[in-house]
Order: sequence, then C-alpha cells, then structure tokens
Amino acid sequence: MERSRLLSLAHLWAAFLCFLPATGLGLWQLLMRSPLPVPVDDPNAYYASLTAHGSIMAYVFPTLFIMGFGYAIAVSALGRPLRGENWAWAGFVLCVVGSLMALAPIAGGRSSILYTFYPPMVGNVWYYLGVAVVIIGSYFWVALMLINFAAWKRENPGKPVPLAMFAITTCALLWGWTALGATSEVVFQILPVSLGWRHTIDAGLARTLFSMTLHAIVYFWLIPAYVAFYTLMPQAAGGRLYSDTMGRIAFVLFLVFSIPVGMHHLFMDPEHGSGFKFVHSLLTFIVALPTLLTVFTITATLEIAGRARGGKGLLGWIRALPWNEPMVLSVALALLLLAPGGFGGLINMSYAMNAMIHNTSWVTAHFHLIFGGVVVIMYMAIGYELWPRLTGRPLITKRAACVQLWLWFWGMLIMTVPWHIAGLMGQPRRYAIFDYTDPGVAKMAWLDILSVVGGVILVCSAALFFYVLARSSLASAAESISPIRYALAVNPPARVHPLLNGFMFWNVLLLALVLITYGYPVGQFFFLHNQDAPEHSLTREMKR
Amino acid sequence: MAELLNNEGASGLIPEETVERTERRWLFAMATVLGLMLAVVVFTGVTQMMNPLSDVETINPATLHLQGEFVESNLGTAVETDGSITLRFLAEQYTFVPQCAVVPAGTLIRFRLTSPDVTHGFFVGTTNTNAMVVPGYVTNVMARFEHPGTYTMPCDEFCGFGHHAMAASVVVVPKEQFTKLRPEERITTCGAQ
Amino acid sequence: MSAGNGSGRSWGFFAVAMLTGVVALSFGFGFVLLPKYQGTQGPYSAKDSLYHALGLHTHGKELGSVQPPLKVPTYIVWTDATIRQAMGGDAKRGEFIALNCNACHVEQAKSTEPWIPILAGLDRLVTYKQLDDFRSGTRLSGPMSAIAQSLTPQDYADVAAYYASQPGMPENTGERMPHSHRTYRNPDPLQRLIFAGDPKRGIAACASCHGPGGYLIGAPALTNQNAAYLGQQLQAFAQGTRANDMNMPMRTIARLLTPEEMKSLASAYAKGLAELQ
Amino acid sequence: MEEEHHYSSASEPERVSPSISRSAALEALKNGPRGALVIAATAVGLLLVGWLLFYFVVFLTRGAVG
Repeated sequence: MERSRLLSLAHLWAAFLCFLPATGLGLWQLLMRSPLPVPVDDPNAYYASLTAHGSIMAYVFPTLFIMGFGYAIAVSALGRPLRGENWAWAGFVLCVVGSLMALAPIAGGRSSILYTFYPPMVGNVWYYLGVAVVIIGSYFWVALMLINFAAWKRENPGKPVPLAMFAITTCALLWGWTALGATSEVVFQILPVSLGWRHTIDAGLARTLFSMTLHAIVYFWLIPAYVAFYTLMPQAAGGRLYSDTMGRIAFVLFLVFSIPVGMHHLFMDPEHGSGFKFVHSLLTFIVALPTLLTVFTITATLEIAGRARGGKGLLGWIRALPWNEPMVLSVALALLLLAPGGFGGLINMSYAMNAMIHNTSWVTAHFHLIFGGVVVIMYMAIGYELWPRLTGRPLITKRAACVQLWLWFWGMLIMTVPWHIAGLMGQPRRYAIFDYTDPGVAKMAWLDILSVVGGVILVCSAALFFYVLARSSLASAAESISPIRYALAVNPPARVHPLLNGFMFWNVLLLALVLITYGYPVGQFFFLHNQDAPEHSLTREMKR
Repeated sequence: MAELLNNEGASGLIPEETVERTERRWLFAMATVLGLMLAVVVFTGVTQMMNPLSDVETINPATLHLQGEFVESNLGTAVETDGSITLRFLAEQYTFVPQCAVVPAGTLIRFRLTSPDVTHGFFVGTTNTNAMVVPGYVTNVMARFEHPGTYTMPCDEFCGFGHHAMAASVVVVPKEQFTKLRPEERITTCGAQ
Repeated sequence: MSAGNGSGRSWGFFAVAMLTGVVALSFGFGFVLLPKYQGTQGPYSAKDSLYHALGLHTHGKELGSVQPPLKVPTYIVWTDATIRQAMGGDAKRGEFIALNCNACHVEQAKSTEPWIPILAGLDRLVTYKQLDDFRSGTRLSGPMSAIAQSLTPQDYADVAAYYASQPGMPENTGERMPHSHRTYRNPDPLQRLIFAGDPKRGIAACASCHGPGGYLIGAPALTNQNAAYLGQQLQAFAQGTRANDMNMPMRTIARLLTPEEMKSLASAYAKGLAELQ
Repeated sequence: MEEEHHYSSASEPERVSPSISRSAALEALKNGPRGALVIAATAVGLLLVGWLLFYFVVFLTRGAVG
C-alpha cells in the first residue's frame, strides 16, 4: 500500500468535493446568461456565484489536487517516506480553512468581486485573508517538494531524478515564484485597504502584480496533466515514453518562461507602454514551444504503444490502442481539446490581435476549453489512476469512467465552441444577464442555449465522475492493487545532464528574465507620482 | 544542444540518436512556425501601425469633476484646433458619460477615457477598438470607423452589480453629415434619441 | 553521458546565449522597430521610439484643446478626510440643530409636498453632500441655501448623524437576499428597470446604486422616500435644473427615462418596493 | 530483458511499471514515429493556417488597433 496515502486521499477528496458543486454553479450561471428560464434569477446572485465558481475552480480545487498528487508522486517515485508529513497535514488544514474563510463572505453576498481582484473595488476582508491562507498552505507543499527532492538527490548523487518527481518539483518551484505576484498584491495593497488602514490603492500596480501570477498559474495547473502524459500514460497504453530528455526540457522551458509572459493579460491596459507588451508577447510565443514539443512526444509515445500492440500502416496504430483504458482515452481527448484550446491561446497572445477579443466571451471560452477541458480531464484520469492505490479498493468500472471522460469531452466542446463564436460577435465578458430583446444580443441567443446544453452534459459527467469514485471507495478492499508505477522511456538515460537534474541554474535565469521583463513595468509605478484611486466596496464593507 | 541530447545511455544503439534527432528537428520546425507567426505580427505592426495602446498618462480619479480634461462640460465629441477629432468618455459605475456620441465615418478618432471609481473596459461593436479604463490612468486609443451605423459600446470589465446594464453607443455618421464644430463645442447626445 | 565539465558549462552557456538572443530580439522589435512606425507623421527617431514604447509620450494630452466654460457639479471630493468628517457627526448635537429642520422636514414629509424629502434614515454621506452643495450653490434651493450657509461642515455631520439614526428609510448596505424575477425575464417593465436596467437604452439598474442590493458612495437609499419628491428630482435631473451629481450619472440616466417611467419609479420606491414581486 | 536504467522513471525498480521490452519499442520505431509526425504536423499546420486566416480575414478587417 502507498505510504502517507491518507494525506493524498484527503487532498483529492477535498479537491473533488468542492469541484462538484462548483460545476453546478457553472451550469446555473450558463442558464442565467441564456434566454432560458432559471430559478433565483438575480444578477447579484450571479456575481456571487461567479466569485465562488472562479475561486473554487481557480484556487481551491487545482491547488488541493496538485498538492495531493505531488505527495503521492514524492512517496512513490522516490520510494521513501515523505519527509515532513505533519507539515504537509498542516498545509492541508490551512488550505481547507482558508477556502472556508474565503467562501463564507462570498456565500453571504459580501464579496462578489469575482476571483481576479479588481482593486480599487474591494470586498470583505475575510475573502482576502482566506485566499492568503490558501496560498500560505500551498507554500508548505512547495517547501516539502523541494526538501524531498533535495534529500533524494543527496542520497543518490549523480543519479537522474525520476521524471515525475522532477516535473512536479518544477511545478512547485514555478508556483513558489509566481504566487509572489498575487500575494504581494493582496498583502501590500488590498489587505491594508480592506482592513481600513489605507483608503486608496494603485490599480495599475495591482493589475501588474496580479499579471505575474495570472499566466504562470495556468502552467502550475497544466504541469500535473503533463506528468500524467509523460509518466502514467505510456504503460497504460502498453508502450514506452518516446523521450525522457525532451520531457525534462519541456518542464524546464515551462519553469523559465511561464512568469515573464504575464503582461499578455495587460495588452489593452493604459498603464503600460507597447514596448514591454511586445516583449511579453514574444516570450509567450516561446512558452508555446514546450506544449508543441509535448504534443509530438506524447503522440509518438502513443504510436509506439499502438505499433507494439500490432497496429500496422501509417495510422493503423490508433485503432490498436486500448481505448477502454481511462488514462489512454483521457490523453487522446486532452490532445484533441488542446488543439482548439491552443488555437485560442495563439490568437490571444498575438500582440495587437488581442484587441479583437480582449474581455469578450472568446477569452472565457478559451480558458474553459484549455483548463476545464485539457487539464481537468487529465485530473479526472489521474483521479481514476490513483484511487485504487490510495483507497486499497479497485475502481468499480472502467467502462463508466470512459463514458464519463467522453461526456466531459463532448460537454466541453459543445459549451465552448458557441461561446468562442459569441465572443467574436462582441459578447462582453462577465455579464450576469443579457437583454435578448436587443437585436444585437438576440443574434447570440442560440449560441448561449447551445452552451447550456454543453453545461448540462458537463454536470452529468462530473456527477458520474463523483459516483464512480465514491462507489469505488465503498467497494470491498482487495490486496492485488499494484502500487503507483512510472513509465520507462525507450532509452532510459543512466545519467542526465546536471542542468536537467536540478534547478539552481534555471532559478537564476528565471529571476534574471523576470527582472528584465517586469523590472520597469512594476518599477514605473514607484516614480510615476500618480494618484491612487479611492477604494470602492460593493457592499459597504468600509464601516468607519 | 548536441551533448545534452545524445546521452548515449547503456548500449549506444543507433535509435538513441534517431530519437533525439527527430525531437531536435521537431523543435526546430516548431520554432520556425512560431517565428513565422511572429514575423507576421511584426510586419503588420510596422506596415499597418498595429500596436496596442501605449500612452501611460496619469490623472487624479477623485477630482475629475473639479478641473482638468474630464470635467463634465468637456466630455463628448470635440474637434481639436488641428482638425482632429477627440471623443472623451467617463466610464463610471454603471454608465458611460456621454451615453451616446456622434462621430464622422472614415476619419481618425482619438478615444480618451478615464474612470472616477473602479476599473471598466469598453469595445465598440465588433471593431478592434477595445481597451481597459483604469482609475488613475487615461486610456488613449485611436480608431477609424469606415461604415456608418450605430455601434454598441458595452463595458467589458466587471465593475459592480450594474455591470450588465452598462453600455454606451457610438453613432457613426457619414463624413459630410457631421456638423462642423467650433473647438469649444461638444456633442454629448445623439440627437435622434 | 559525457559528464565532463566542458559540456556541463557549454550547454549552460548555450541556454544563456539562446535566452539573451530571444530577449535581445524582443527588445529590438518592441522598443526599436515597432514603435518607430507608430507616428501618424512618418517614422519616429530612435529616442522618440523608445519614449513611445515606454509609454512616456502622451499624445492626446498635448492637444490643449479649447474647453467649454467650466461647470463644477459639486465641490465635494470623496477623499478619506471628507468621508471621515461626514461620518464623524455627533447625533445628539445634530438633534439640537435639527429642531428647526423638523419645521419642514417632519410634518411636511408626511404630505405629498414635492420639494421636501424625508430625511429620517438618510445616509450620512448623502445628507452631508447635499448640505454642502446647497452651501456652494451647486444645488439651488432658496431656503436650503440660506440654511446651509449658516451652518458649518461639522453641523452638517452632526445633523447627518442625527437623521441617519432616525428610523425611516433603511440604510443601504448593498446586500440583499437572492430573489428571483430580478432579470430581463421579469414581465413587469418597472421591475426590470429597477433591478436589471435597460442596456438597450443605456439605463443602469436603479438598485445597483440605490439598493436594495447595490451601494454607491453618495447615492441615497430611495425606499420609503416621498414619492412626489422623487418624481420631481428625477425631472430636475433630466432637465438639468438639478446638476449636483458628481460626474453626471443621474443626469445621463434621467434624461433617458420617459415621464411615465419617472412617475412609476418614484411611486414604486416610495412604497418601499413592497408590492414588487 | 536487457538491464534497464530505472532511476529516470522511479527510484526503486518495483516502482517502474512493467512495459514492453526496449527492443519491441525500437522495433515499433524502426521507421521512425511517422504516424506521430504526420498527426502532429497536420495539427500544427492547421493551427498555423487557422491563425493566418484569423489574422488576415477576421482581425485586420476589423480596423486599426491602439
């Protein structure tokens, strides 16, 4: 049985327990934005629900999942007990407590400021304290990943670190660096205002600090999905990983290039010149490379498995793959979703082209497709993979798991494709309700209704996912559960280049890059002698 | 890149190099594809002056109504002394001021917006005129509308409980129908209201 | 793997070289090539390109456009000092001052006198601002201007504190329980206007600033206010005879309302939105 | 099965999943990952063409930027 499996299980249970209701909120919001009737049709409730849906899906659910998955990897890939397991539990408790602290004011309608912090709009102080506590909890995980990584390397000098551990440590390091942006915004700018110590806030600096986290957090979510691509799928498909080295290069590229690209979220902002906007746009092109590398490496891995199972001809290997294996099916569906998702990303990042779709529904559809689609479908597959090993009980059905993954795939496409089109037609972002008597808006009615259909499929899929995991947890225990095991590469390297086995060098490069690309954009606010904006709270939090 | 990739591993079999060479060739191909797209961005950026907004201009959001460029009497469409057209809006909680603006078709229009309270955003119809409006900063965006008509200009950034009803309209009239304004005159309504 | 230190350093050197190349390229395009051709009058010089790319050029600002005669809506600025003073009133002292206010504002309020609002329960910041506007003349009213000029800002705060403590209009905290029929699905056009607004005409929802379920600094709660007064003030905003709304939100919106809508909105809010489903 | 280096997969050999032999994998790769190259190349080709189409047909026709 896995060591410290209860720790990982607690994280995964907490993650999926808040994921399910958040999908329900998502469906209610889709109904609200559509012409269809909906219960409790109140715009204020929509903005509160959107804050909850966003906060759970962006902060609570992925962070808890990744921490749980990280601990499971550390224990199994390094083959030794987790150093500092009680610290890990402390981090977990902080994350859960922080989430509840953040969700309480949202439920009370006292912090409907959405999840991307819009200073000078300020919500209830407990929301920000909650988010800060979740981030602090996640730093426990970052520290433990680095400690276990370093301890293993000391005990195995010169040996290549297992790819899964190398990747999840890159993910931890990336999160450690990037969370500093949003955390400093919350701690130095927003909390002093919401605690009543200050009454004005520099919105430009706040948006710039948040942009340091805003894109790298996407790769913090994506890397665990790629860990499953590289180290869990090959053996499920019955093949071997095409190239271990290229996997390490991809993860290193993510680490170095994820943060200095953040200003592609600020292309249309008035507080920055076009110079650094272009620099960040060009670096975003570079950060598209590791994904393009991964697409090829993983397709090649699938081909090896398919041919090893007797697939003939140029594409004959596709049919030969074991499509009843959830891990294999999910990787294929993730790659299929990655195409349109990546396409949307290519358009969003292309400097001036961002003006076409900035803050329209195109952007919302993009991140639902690429995070809600590619990443979450892999989280589900990882859930299916880990569950038997963490609960000691076999998965009750692989067929239902595959049906669930197909539902998630189709639901995500049906929801997001019309949404992209509505964005192109000029549907503004974050509207609670649309006035369909306006002819310009009525044109999009059928698109919003199609998105609702997609949403219904997604909620059914999420419910089925939850059912499969819950039922499997209640099944009778079985001894024959194999432990978590990792794929072999075609040419498993005996030694790996020191630069692909450690992070010191990349940390230096990363910091240099962030200083070069964010130095002036952040520094300018300190000599711009601009007036800060007075704070505005939607629900009169500022009792003086 | 060579030493890194061809770590010959145990038996130095030929496939060792072929795997790495294929990956390297793929990496190079992907770099060229991205380079091509970047070249298109830079080329059109230069030839067609395609650039996101680039003027960092600060202003005190709390005293917009007392003095300065965004006092209420100076909002709306203005014809500057050099003949260029400026369209000034205030984006505030839950309405643009003016709520409707008239501009001539086919002429370069300078949009200038700021906000007295929270962050807003706007785009005009389905054109590329699209920018954020951040309190404490002035958004300065150039636009040109070829086709006359009424364009909806919604607020596209969450600004509070009234965000979903915040929308102005920009009425583009043919150039000859645009009334000649003296520099101190402003158009703040659309007439045919 | 040839782990000799030669290759260790050379691959690291290669990575740094690639990175510097990429960064140099991005700065070259971003700060030299692209901004050079952004000027409408031909390419900029290298220095101008750099200034433009850093955002230090403010093209629109130098226009020095001729401005129409300045008209200031209110001299109130919601700085922290103003808010602190307005909120810092002493209700007891205010009650003493309010003795002569009640001459008009208590008895008359019960009747339908259109020019006398109910003050009981009014938000402190609102009372403070209106008194200051009467003093500075940005809001015109014969009796009120004289009274306001005879009082000091501390008096304004005290009176505001007193009336805020009186039961009457509910304090607008911006919260409300979720309630259905608050969207465009509601068949009643009046409720649509109050809770959802009318983006077709660019009219914001009344409740998003005046409540219930929306708070904006300086915007009074309207429920249980004197109906005739509300209708008359909406009329005044529409015609511009009342123009002390900071940055013109009320004049912009009131101008878009039809007289019938003004009347029904006023009576709905006066009845405390009670009968609205 | 030839002696395999397991460290790049997992620290202990029993944590390395049983998989096809290296020679079987090399056999599958004898004429290179042609299928993968074809699929990945068409996908990236479609992305590039789609991007160019969007850039010139949808984006540039919507007027000047900034």
